[in-house]
Amino acid sequence: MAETVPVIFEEGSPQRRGYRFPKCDVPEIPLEEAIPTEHIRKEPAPLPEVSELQAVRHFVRLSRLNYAVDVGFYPLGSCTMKYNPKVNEEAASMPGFSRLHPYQPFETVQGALELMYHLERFLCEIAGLHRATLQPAAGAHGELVGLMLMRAYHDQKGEGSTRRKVLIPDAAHGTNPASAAMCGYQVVEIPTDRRGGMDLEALRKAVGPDTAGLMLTNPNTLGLFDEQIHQLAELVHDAGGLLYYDGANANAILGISRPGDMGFDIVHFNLHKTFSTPHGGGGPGAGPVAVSKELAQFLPVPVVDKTESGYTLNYNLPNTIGRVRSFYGNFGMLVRAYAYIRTHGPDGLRRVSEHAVLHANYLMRKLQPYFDLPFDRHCKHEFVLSGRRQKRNGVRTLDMAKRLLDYGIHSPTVYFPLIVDEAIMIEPTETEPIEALDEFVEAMIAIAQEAQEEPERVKGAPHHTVVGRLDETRAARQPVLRWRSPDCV
Amino acid sequence: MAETVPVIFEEGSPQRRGYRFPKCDVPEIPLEEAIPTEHIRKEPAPLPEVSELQAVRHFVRLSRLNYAVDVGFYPLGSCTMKYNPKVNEEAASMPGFSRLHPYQPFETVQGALELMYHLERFLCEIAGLHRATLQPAAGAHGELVGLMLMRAYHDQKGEGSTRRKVLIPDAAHGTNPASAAMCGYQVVEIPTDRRGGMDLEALRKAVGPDTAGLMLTNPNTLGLFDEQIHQLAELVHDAGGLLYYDGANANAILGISRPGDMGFDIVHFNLHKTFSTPHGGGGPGAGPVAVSKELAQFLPVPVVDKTESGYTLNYNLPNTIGRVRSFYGNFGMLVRAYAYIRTHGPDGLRRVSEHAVLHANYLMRKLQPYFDLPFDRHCKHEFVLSGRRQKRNGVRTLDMAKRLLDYGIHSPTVYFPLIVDEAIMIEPTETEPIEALDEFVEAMIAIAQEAQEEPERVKGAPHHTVVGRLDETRAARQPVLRWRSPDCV
Amino acid sequence: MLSVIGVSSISELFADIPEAVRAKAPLDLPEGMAEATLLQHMIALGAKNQSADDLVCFAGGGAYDHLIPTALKTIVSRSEFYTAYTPYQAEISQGVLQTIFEFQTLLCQLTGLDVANASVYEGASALAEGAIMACSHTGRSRVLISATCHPEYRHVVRTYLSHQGIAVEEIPAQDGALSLEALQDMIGDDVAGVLVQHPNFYGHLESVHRVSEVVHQHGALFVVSVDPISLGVLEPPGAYGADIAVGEGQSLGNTLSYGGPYLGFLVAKESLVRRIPGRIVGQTVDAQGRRGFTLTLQAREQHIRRQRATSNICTNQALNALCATAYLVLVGKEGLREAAYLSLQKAHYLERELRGRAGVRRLADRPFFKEFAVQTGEDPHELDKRLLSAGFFAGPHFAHVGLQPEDGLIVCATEARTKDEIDRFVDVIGVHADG
Amino acid sequence: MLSVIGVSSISELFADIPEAVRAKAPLDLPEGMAEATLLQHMIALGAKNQSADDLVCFAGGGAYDHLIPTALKTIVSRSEFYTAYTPYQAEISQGVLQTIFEFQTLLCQLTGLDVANASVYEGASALAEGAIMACSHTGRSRVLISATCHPEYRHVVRTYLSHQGIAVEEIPAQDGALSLEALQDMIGDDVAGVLVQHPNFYGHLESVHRVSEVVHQHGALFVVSVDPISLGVLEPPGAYGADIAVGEGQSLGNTLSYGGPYLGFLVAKESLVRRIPGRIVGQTVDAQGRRGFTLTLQAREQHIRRQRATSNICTNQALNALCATAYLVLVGKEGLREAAYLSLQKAHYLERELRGRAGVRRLADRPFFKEFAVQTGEDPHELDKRLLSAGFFAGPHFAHVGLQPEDGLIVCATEARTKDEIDRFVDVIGVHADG
Ligand SMILES: Cc1ncc(COP(=O)(O)O)c(C=O)c1O
Ligand SMILES: Cc1ncc(COP(=O)(O)O)c(C=O)c1O
Repeated sequence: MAETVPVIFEEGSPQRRGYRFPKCDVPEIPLEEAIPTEHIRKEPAPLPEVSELQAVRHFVRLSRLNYAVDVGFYPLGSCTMKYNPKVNEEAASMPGFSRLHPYQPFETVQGALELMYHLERFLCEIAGLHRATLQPAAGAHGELVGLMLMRAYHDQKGEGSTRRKVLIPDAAHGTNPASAAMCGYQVVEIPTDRRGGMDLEALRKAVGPDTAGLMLTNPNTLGLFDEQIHQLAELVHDAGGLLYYDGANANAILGISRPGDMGFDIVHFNLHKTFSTPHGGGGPGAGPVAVSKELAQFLPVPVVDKTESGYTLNYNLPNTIGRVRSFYGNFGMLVRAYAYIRTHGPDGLRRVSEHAVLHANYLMRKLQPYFDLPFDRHCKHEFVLSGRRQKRNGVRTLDMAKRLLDYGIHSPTVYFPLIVDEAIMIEPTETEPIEALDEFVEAMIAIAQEAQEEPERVKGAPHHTVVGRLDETRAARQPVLRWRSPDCV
Repeated sequence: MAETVPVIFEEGSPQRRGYRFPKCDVPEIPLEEAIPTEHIRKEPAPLPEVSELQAVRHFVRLSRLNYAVDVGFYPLGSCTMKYNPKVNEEAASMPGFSRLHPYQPFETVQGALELMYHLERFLCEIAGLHRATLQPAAGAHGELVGLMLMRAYHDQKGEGSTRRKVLIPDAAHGTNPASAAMCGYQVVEIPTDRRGGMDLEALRKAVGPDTAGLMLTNPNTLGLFDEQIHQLAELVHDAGGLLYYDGANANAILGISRPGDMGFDIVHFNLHKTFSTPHGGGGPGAGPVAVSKELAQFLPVPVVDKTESGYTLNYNLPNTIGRVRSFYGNFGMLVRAYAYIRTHGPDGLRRVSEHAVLHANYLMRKLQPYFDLPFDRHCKHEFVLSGRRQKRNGVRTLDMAKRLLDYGIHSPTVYFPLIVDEAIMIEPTETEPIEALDEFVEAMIAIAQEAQEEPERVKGAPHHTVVGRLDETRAARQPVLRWRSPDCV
Repeated sequence: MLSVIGVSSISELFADIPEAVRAKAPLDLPEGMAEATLLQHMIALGAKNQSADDLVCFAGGGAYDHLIPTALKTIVSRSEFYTAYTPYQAEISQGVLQTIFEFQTLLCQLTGLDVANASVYEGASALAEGAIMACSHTGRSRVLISATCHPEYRHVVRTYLSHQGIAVEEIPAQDGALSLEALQDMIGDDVAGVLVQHPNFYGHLESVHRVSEVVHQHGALFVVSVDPISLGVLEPPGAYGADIAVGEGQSLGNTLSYGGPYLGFLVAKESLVRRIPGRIVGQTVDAQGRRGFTLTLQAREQHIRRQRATSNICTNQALNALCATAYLVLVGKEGLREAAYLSLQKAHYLERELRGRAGVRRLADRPFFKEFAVQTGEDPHELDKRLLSAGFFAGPHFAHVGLQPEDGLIVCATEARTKDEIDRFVDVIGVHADG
Repeated sequence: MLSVIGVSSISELFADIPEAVRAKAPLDLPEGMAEATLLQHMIALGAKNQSADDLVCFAGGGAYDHLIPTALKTIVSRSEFYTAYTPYQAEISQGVLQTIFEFQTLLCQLTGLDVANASVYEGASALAEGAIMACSHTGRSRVLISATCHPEYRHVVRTYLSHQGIAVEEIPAQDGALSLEALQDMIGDDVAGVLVQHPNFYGHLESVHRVSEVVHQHGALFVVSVDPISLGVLEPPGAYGADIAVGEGQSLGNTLSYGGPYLGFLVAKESLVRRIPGRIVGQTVDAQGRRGFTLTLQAREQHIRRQRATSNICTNQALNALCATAYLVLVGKEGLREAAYLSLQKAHYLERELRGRAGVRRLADRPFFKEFAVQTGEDPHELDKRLLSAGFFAGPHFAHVGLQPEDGLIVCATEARTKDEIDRFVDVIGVHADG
């Protein structure tokens, strides 16, 4: 029943509409009286003209072509595709939260500010740090803010112009170096050692008076906890640098180990990963950043403060890095994350991480016989296999990823981290039942077998999806980035 | 991506749950203290044990196996599968409507009663009648109520025990005779004449002092307006009988012709057809019944009255037929229908019928060359084709219906009305865009062609659905009406 | 389109409607409204109500304020469930069909009986349908109904059955429960069925085991109307020999919605399967042997059997049944027990706290589940006013449902009530108006 | 599972975390809550706010109370959109991919430009990203921004660009609009881009045609930040030669939500396509030639290009972009014009009614769209109190966003405001506090 759907511009006909505005109830003036003619639009934008039925049907049909957590297992490593509890949606959609204008007087938004105030406290407690900004709209945005804070810190110390380098593991997510660059930093890549941790010797060599700081995920992007974290931290701190924690992998450490206790000075969380806010097909997210006491002075404005007369937004931070967005953050996501933390409490959050790690280790051991496992240690919330073995039969990780779609399961993250050949990065999350894990294992084993016995079947995958494997090269070489009326082409 | 889904009892494992109740905050007493042991359940009901994720995923996946108006064209004759405007859902889900207990004091439900009061007025205006009950839960329920009213009327006249027959056209919907039987009436079938109307002569013969009344749809189940309605009404009324209007086809006559003006004494509407309340996979509906002034005294209790001190439920109808359900009706459906009527207003409602009829005639003329059209007249909101021609190639209407599913379109109603051989009953409704109508026409023409050229392909349909044609005989002969644990079988 | 049809205007399509029956004027209805205006209007109308969000609900009597898991909304509002018709085309309706099959199974599990239908309108008509089944199965036409059944249910049963020439007699109550002696006096071999509600309208448990014995001694069927939540702690009808269990399914995840749409359920012993009204879904296979679901045993139904059908029901309460299905799946085995257990504890706490309070006294001192009847000694309107001004309501008043005594009142506490709410309620209702 | 892993307890899996960095105590957080308790808590917290449902919103300044068609919720809340990740696996993500493709097209249609991305965080960072594009495209590192831009946007641009060593200079305002003379004085061949908001923060129209000429004479790029609703009546950026149009998309079907999540949009001329930050969806085919959509031009992005990417953005605001897409599809060609037209009429009615009222005077007498700046002569707090007690709010106050004069205020009326609301608002704000 799932068939491709026409592009909306191929539907509809003149005068049709999906929504009727109320009639004008004020005396009208001619448009030209209000707006100089040069400013008046000559041709209306050629938007679609469809009825409500057509609009709804269009999107409902499109939705049916899409996979999602509510549809099936989503073992996308590094993305923490956990279940998004529906009660959080209920909370966020209450008019008392969803219908607040950002410029309402403070006395009318005390509940919102209270929520933000407490969420900041919760995140600081989880991070083991002092204060936080809730403004960043996503993880990468948080990274940018964190690095700006780092720079402000060095600037204040008069070392801003000499500390120009940020150290980043070779296994890091692409946003880490990209954020560093956006913040004006040079990136120095630090290799990974044979146990999958950071190469301490290499770090020792790299670190110095030009070091602004080190960005790290721990557990790292291999899903492994870097046991040398204390030594790493010491090295960097001793050299006058700061430690930045990319919290994308925080789902492994809730209530188990706090980044602040590991020695990190700056931490971002991805509320859309660890704290279950839905991913929406690519966003919105939220990437709050928590910092040590020393760095709190640099936080972006405004911060939420509690005063005698209630909660308020404080813009008066003389050393602030400034502003990185309008208003106060992706508030709707904050409501959901707050609800999530209140639902779980300390015990629940710890259980989250315990089960996330349990599930990952279970999958790792189940799949180990069939795929190469570059780092054979207990993993944390995720682990990375290599498709090397299958590559010998000409079957690449991409092929297996596509084949998995035929089994009705979303593929793991592939080709990341870059340091693992033909990487397959698997993160099951704590919310999956064992049935889903086992189904995935079965599919993966079947594919490993197919890779050996019927490699062509795997290489031609997917076979059962609404479209076959798409020509990405063509998409990039002859970009068609918008629909155009056939008359115009 | 659409695959069958395990039955929920095949999923889950002990102790899992999808919802957590708050802890008990009152002092507890042992169960045995409250409830005599013989009443205490020994074994908990073996309900599923799944997480919220599993429950949501289960039903989301199941939903993806289902067709619906929001997915595509639904030309199910007699069912008026029009689009259900989403604003009506918004209205019905407001806590001010959805969170009212039926036994709240009247002063706390004035808005609800006001809505019911006005909806009754609106429906009476549309019907051309005097008062209405909003209680019946569906069309058939309305029929039963209507017939009870008929009986009460004759009883009052002292003719209850002699007027034992209800006249019903042979083309009538099955609920008509079934309702008559449930009301203790004998059913007399009246044949259809060659123009598709009621056979006046036959009616003349059938009508008499034992006639309680006549049940009619107009336009009838052939989608044709019975032009002799005045004569029919006169005949029945002259014989002392009453006329009952089955409003399932009211989508053709809104603001165009009123049943009361046609001579009907009792009318039911299907709010889930004409007034756009969603069908929910088989219900809920609502089947309000409007009646003439003379019959109002017999309406079921309570009715909504407007008094000095506000709106109230009036139980004091000495001649009432009694009660046909608990409480006051499918209130949530009433809210939606009210919203629908308020959205459309008199002009909008008339436009509904005009376009419903326009669409049906368009389809009829487009398809006429390819299928037999037993009654070649302008139809109203629907029309009936016959698959006779295709039957000659061994392709039955059922086969074509199933084949249509392969084209991604729901089948029309088939084999109803019974008086048309291999009937195909098509009702497009006013909410469909011409694109959808044309797509349907193309599919039907293609199937007509297939029926000629590749009959086996049609007879083996559907081919592209999640399951193939199901063995209905087996379902009825070896009924499996509930899931049983494999251990028990 | 007009040219395809061969007419020059839409009105030509209506030319066959005789002038005499054509509407002379536009309908006399308020003008249409844009969506935003409608919403404002509906909000204003809704604001004339005070809902169970504004007031704390201690009302029962067949509609209950139980908790509804939020995830249920996600499930039920799926367009494919919401805007589908009856699953006539099984191959593209497996979603709805399988959920109904699961509904039927869940109801069997709850009641301990064998076969359920896909729902009927609501609890009262379910009871009437049960009675009709008993008559058609036994070929008898006398039905006994306990006077302790919900008065509206009794009224509905009388209305339905009187039109079929079935005599309905009430078994009197004694101390808030059915009188076994009276039952024994009244029953005979001409009785088709005995109808009992358990827990009954007053909240009390009935002697269902004894009733069952007596009924079966006379070859009649035992039709019991049950609160599905109660089956989290109470013996299932199958365990005490009921032949047919019916009831109101609203408590299972359906909003209060001022009395509807709710759903009636009907579950029976295997032997009664072909007497069951309404739709039933069965499991079968396709040509390749794949499992699938379809409407079945349709020879019982009106569209096949017409005047000889088991009932006239066609459209039922499918979406409400889906709510019930989703509810039972979400709360699950342990959750249903908890919902029942917590409701029982809350109600009993309420009852204990009310003991010895001046304002109210119980109608009878009997085991009950989550609601009970009290006498308030106060005019119902006055009491309502007092309760409302404190933010509460309870009910039904006996006066509202035509029962005696005039000052009788049902009070109910589900798991949704908190101790604080109960304590405050007790402080209001537990004192005399003039105290 | 433990046995498969070969450990005897979950804690063994954490044995590699050094003692020193292991949490010593449970997190100091409030205990967990059952769903119903959480909901009560959230309701209580929400009740400490007064929302735009409780008060009538006359506020603007980058977030607007426009009407949202109800059908939008049905669309956006589809689980498959709501709970999907970024569409990395195109073949099972055609739903999300096609909606983004449609979003890109709609934005091109609105702005009259060639290529749009899939969204960035919000309006202010979109402007900063536009400025960065201008720099990388021209190889220059000086940016001019009009002082009439939203002060928060200016602040964000400064913050972003200063870290990249780009000089940001403000073009002063004159009478509530950018000073063309100042622009001419400041611009030079070292300027990468000129950033203008139109209508500007004060609601006024800018001389975009003239600005465009001046900017292009110097080989710089013209980056304009626009209100998408305004494009229902105002010339599209493409028509006056803008190279990049950015803006805040909240108005297109997104709830106010106390400032987020919203969406930034960014549309540019074809020639700039490889400088665009973030995700872009393109159309392509599969082996059978069937049309399909996929993320494309990824060589711009961080996961491929790392520190040399056009931006660090990864997660964007996809669901908000879907809201915008659904909004534009629902209101359509005529509807967008109406939304703009009605907003303009309401705002101008408000402005006319305020004329000559003692309480307020406009900051400058310039053409405006749906909001305008006034001076109230009253302390912002006092004014807020008066407005609130009458059930209104407006804003931002200049004081809140760091602007002069202290008593400056933005007032805004969208199509959601009724005449009655406006009249009542005028009667409150239009009088002196002491009058
Ligand atoms: C390890 C890691 N770091 C950073 C990010 C960037 O986070 P966001 O997508 O929220 O910007 C991701 C997201 O996938 C990630 O996996
Ligand atoms: C002509 C006709 N009459 C009566 C009915 C029965 O209505 P309901 O299903 O609401 O009980 C129907 C329903 O399909 C119908 O089409």
